[in-house]
Amino acid sequence: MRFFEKILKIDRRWIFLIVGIVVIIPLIFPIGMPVLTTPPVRSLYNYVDKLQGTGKAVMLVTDFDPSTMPELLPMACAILRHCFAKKIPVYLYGGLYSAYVGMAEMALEKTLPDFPDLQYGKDYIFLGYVPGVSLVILGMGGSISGTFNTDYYGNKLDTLPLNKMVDNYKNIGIVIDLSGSASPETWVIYGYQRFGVRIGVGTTAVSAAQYYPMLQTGQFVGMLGGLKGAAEYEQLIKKAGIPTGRLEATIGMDAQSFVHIFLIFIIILGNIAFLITKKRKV
Amino acid sequence: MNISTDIWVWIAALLTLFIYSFLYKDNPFYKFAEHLFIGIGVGYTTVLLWFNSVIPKLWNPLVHGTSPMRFFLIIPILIGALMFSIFSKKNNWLIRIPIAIYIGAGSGLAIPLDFEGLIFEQVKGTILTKSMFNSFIVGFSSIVLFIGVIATLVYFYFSKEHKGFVGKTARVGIFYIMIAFGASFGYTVMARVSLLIGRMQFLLHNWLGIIK
Amino acid sequence: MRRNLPLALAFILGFVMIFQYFIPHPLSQKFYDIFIQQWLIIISIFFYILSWRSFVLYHTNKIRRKKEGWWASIVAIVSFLFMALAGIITKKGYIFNQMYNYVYAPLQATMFSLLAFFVASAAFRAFRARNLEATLLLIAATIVMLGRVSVGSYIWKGLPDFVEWILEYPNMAAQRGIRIGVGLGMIATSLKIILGIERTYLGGGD
Amino acid sequence: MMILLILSLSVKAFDTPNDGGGSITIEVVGLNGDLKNGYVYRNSMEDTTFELRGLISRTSYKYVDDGAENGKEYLYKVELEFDDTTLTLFTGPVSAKAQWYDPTRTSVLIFLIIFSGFVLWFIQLARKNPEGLFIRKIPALDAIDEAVGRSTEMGKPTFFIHGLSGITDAGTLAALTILRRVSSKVAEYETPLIVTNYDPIVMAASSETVKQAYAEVGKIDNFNEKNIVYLTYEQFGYTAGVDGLMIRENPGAVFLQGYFYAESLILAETGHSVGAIQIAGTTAATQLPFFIAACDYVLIGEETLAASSYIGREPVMLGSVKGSDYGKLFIMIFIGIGVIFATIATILNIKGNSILMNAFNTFMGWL
Repeated sequence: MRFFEKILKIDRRWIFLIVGIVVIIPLIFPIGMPVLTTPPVRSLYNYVDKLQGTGKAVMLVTDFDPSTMPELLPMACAILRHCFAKKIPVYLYGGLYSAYVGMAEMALEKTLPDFPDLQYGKDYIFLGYVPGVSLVILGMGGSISGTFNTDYYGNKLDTLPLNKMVDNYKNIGIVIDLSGSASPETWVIYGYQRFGVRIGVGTTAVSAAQYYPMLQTGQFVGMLGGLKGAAEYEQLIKKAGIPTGRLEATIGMDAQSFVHIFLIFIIILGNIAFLITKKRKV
Repeated sequence: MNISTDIWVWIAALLTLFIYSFLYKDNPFYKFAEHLFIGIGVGYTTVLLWFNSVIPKLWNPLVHGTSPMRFFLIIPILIGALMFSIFSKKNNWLIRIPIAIYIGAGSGLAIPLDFEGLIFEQVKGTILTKSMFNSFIVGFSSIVLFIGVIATLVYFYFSKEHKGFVGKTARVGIFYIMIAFGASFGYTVMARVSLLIGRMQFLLHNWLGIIK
Repeated sequence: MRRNLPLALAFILGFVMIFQYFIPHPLSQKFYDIFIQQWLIIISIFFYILSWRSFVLYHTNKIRRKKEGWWASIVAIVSFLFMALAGIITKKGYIFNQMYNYVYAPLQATMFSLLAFFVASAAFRAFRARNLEATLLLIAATIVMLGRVSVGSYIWKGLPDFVEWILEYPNMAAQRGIRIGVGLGMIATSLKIILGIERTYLGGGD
Repeated sequence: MMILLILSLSVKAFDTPNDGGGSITIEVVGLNGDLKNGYVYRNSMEDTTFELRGLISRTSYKYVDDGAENGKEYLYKVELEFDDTTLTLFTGPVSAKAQWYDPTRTSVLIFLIIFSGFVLWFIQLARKNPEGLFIRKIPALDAIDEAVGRSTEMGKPTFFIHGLSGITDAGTLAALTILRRVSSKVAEYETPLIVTNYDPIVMAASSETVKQAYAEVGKIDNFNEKNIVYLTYEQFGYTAGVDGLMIRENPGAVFLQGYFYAESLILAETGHSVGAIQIAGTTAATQLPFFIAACDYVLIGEETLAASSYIGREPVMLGSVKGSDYGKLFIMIFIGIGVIFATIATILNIKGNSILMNAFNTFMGWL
C-alpha cells in the first residue's frame, strides 16, 4: 500500500507534464471523436442553410481579439466554409472595435484556399473598421455603403456587384456575431429590435450561460458556445460534404476531452488513495 | 516540418516557453520573461493613458479647445497635482484630498447601481422563474432555487449564532455553496484548457509548423 | 483639517452622486459628464505618478544595491521605457504593434494558460472526500466536467441536460445568495464611507 | 372596413417621460398588425415644410424623436401605409421637457431609505449599548494570528497580496483592515512583511496602514517602505511578478485579499507550492471556487466585508453588520411573499382569473 501514499504525495510537476502531453498528442495525431450536436447549434446551421438560393446574405462579425481566438476563430471558419460552399453571399465584417479586424483576416486566410472559384465583390465582401459601435449597427439599417464607404481593401462599396443587391438589413438573412464580450446584446437591441434583422451568436464557453435566456426568447436564432459549439458546427458541415480543412475545434475537443478524462481519473485516484491510507491509519 | 522564419514568431515562441519553464522551477529565463512582462505592462498602460486620457481629456481641450469652459479644467489638474505631496514628508497628508474625492464620488455612484445590479436583479430572478408550473420539473426546480437563495442568505447572517434552526438552514446554505463552487470549477476547466490548446497550436503550427 | 477635510469631501460628493442618480434633468447629466467623465479621469491620471515612482524606485533600488538578480530589474526598466516611448513617439506605429502582438499578447496568453495546469493540480489535491461539504464539491465538479465533453453523453444521454440543470438551479441559487450578501455589504460600506465611519482609506492615523 | 379603421385610429404625441428632455414620443393608437410602413414627419412651426424623422416601430407602434429641443413646439405628421391605402394624420403642438425626478427609480429610492434606516439605526443602538451585539465566529479571521505565528516559527516572511480592484471597492477596504491586523502581528513578531500592489492608490493606503500598525506596537524603526511593492498595472504581468517574488522569498504565510479575476488560482497554487499557509478572501463569486480548492482558509463573499467589524470589534462597525443582516432578512421576507404571491397568481391565472397576475406583473415591472 506504499503505492497509495506515494500517489498522495506525488510531485505536482508530474501532473503538469501529463496535462501537457494529453493536450499535444491529439493536436498532432487527431482522432476526431464524434461530437453530438445540440439544438442551438442545429437551429443556427439550418437557418443559414435555408438562405441558399434566396439571394439573402449572411453578415459574419468577428467581435473578438486574440485572447478568445482559440474558441471563436474555428466558428468563423466553419460558418464561412458553409456559406462559401453553398454560394450564400457573405459580408465579413471585422468587428465593432479596431483590434478585431485581424481575426476576420485570419479566418479568410484559412478558408479561401479551399474555394478557388469564389469572386470577391460578388460572393463575399470584407468590411473593415469604422468607429461608432452601435451607431454603425444603426447606420447599416439605412445603407451599408453609406456607413462604410469603402471595403477593407479600399474599394468603393457601390462598385461591388454584391452590394448593389444588398445595401441594408432587408437583404441580410442573418447577422452572426462571434464575441467574447457583451456585443451580441448590442446587436439584438439595435439590429434586431430596431430593424428586425435576425441575430445569431457564437460565444465563449464562459459567456454562453448568460445568453441562454435570450436564446429561449428567440432574440437569437441560435448559438455556438465555446469550442464545443464550434466543433458541432464543423460536424454539421462535414456531414453536408463541405470541405472542412483541418477540423480545429473538433481536434481541440479531442484534447479537451482527454484533459477532462485525465482530471476525473486523477480525482478518483486521489480519493481512492486518500480513503485507503486513512483507513490504515485508524 | 515547416518551421517559421519570422523573427517575431520566434520571439513570441521563446517567450512562451520561458513562461512555461516556471512550471518546472524558477529559473533565469522565467525571471527574464517576468520582468519583461512587468516592464512592457507598465509601458503599455502608459501608452493607453496617454492616448485615451491625456490627449483627449487634457491636451486637446486645453491646446486646441475654444470653449471658455476649458479653463475650469485647471481645478481637477490642481487637485490631481496634490498627488505630488507624497514626495514631501510634512505635507503628504494632502494626498488624501484626491483620494477622498475619488472614493466619495465612487461610493455615491455605487450605492444605487449596487441596488439595481446586485440586489434587484437577483431578487427578481428568484421570484420569477420562467414558465412556473408548466411542468413538474420546472416547479420542483423553482423550489430548489428558492430554498437555495434563502439558505445561502442565512449562512451570511452574522448576528445570530448558527445553532438550532438557523444553524441547520445555514448548513444547507453551505451545501448549496459547495455544489455551486464545484460546478463553477468544473465549468471553467473547459475554457482554461481551450487557452492552453490555443498556445499549443501557436507553438506547433505557427512556430514549428508540425501541424497544418 | 488633515482628517476632516477629506471626510467632508467624501460626504458631500457621495451625497451629490446619489442625488444625481435620481435626477434626469440635463443639468444633472451635464454635471455627471463634466465631473465623472472629465474631472475624475483627469485626477486619476495623476494617480499614475505614484505607480511610476514606485516602479522606478523599486527597480533602481535593486540595481543600485546589486541585489541578487538585479539584471532583471534592468530588463524591467528598459522594456518599460522602450514600450512607452515606442507607443507615444510612433503614435502606436509598427514597432509598438509588433511588440504588442508578439511580446505582450503571447506573454499574456501564456500566463493565462498556466491555469490549465494549475486547475489540474488544485483539483487533484483539493477534491478529496474529507467530509460532506468537500464531497459535494467533488461530485458537482466531476459531473459538470464530464457533462461538458462528448464522452459524458455516451455515459448517460441526459448528462448534458442534468449539468445545465445544476448550473441553472442549485448553482444559481448559491451565486444569488452570495451576490445579494455582497451587494448589501458593499452598500453598507459605501454608506459608512460617505458618513465618515469607514476611514480605512485614509491609511489610519490622524 | 376602411371607415372603421379611420374612426378607430389616432395619433398621440407627448413628451417622453422620465428623461432629461430633448425627446418626444409619437404613438399610434388603435392599430393592429397590418401596418406596412409608418413615416413620421416633423414641423418646427417656424415654416411650412415637414421633414422626415423616422419610422414607426411595427411592434410597439411608437416612434421616439430624440432630436427635439426642450421647450420648443413641434407639429407632427404621420403617414401610415397599409396594403390597400395610405392614411395621413396630424398631431401637436407638443414640446419636450426635462424632469427633475425619475419615477422609474422610485423602487431604488425606497429600498435605499429602508436599508440606510436599518444600518443607521443599529449603529446608533450599538453606540448606546455596545455589549448587546453578537457576531458569529469567522474561522478564517481567527486563523490570521496562527498563520503569522507559524510563519515566524519557520523564520519566513509573510506575504500580503492585494487583488486587482481600486480603493473604491468595498473589498479593497476590507483587505486594508485585514492588512492592519496582519501587520501589527508581524510587527510584534519582528518578521518581514511584503505587500504586493496592483493599484497605485491602494499602495499609498497600504503603506500608511502598515506604517501606522508598526508605530502602534512601538516598532516603527522596523518598518521598511521598500517592502510595499508596486508591480504593474497589468493583470497577468502582476501575476507573473507576484509568482516570481513568492518563489524567491519563500513566504510562510500568504494573504490573498481583494477582488481577483482569473489569476486567483495561479497565485494560490504558487503559494501552495512553496508550502505557505494561505488565507484568501474575495467578493468575486467566480473566483471563490479556486480559492476554496487551493487555500487553507477562505473568507467567502460578504464574510470579507464583515471582517472589518469582526477584527476591530468596534460597536459602530458591529452595528452596521447587524443593519446589513436586517437588510437580508427584509429581502428574504420580500422574496418569500413574492414567491407565494406569484404562485397564487399563476394558479388563478390558469383558472381564468388574471387580475392578480396582472397586478403581479405590474409590480415586477416597477421593481
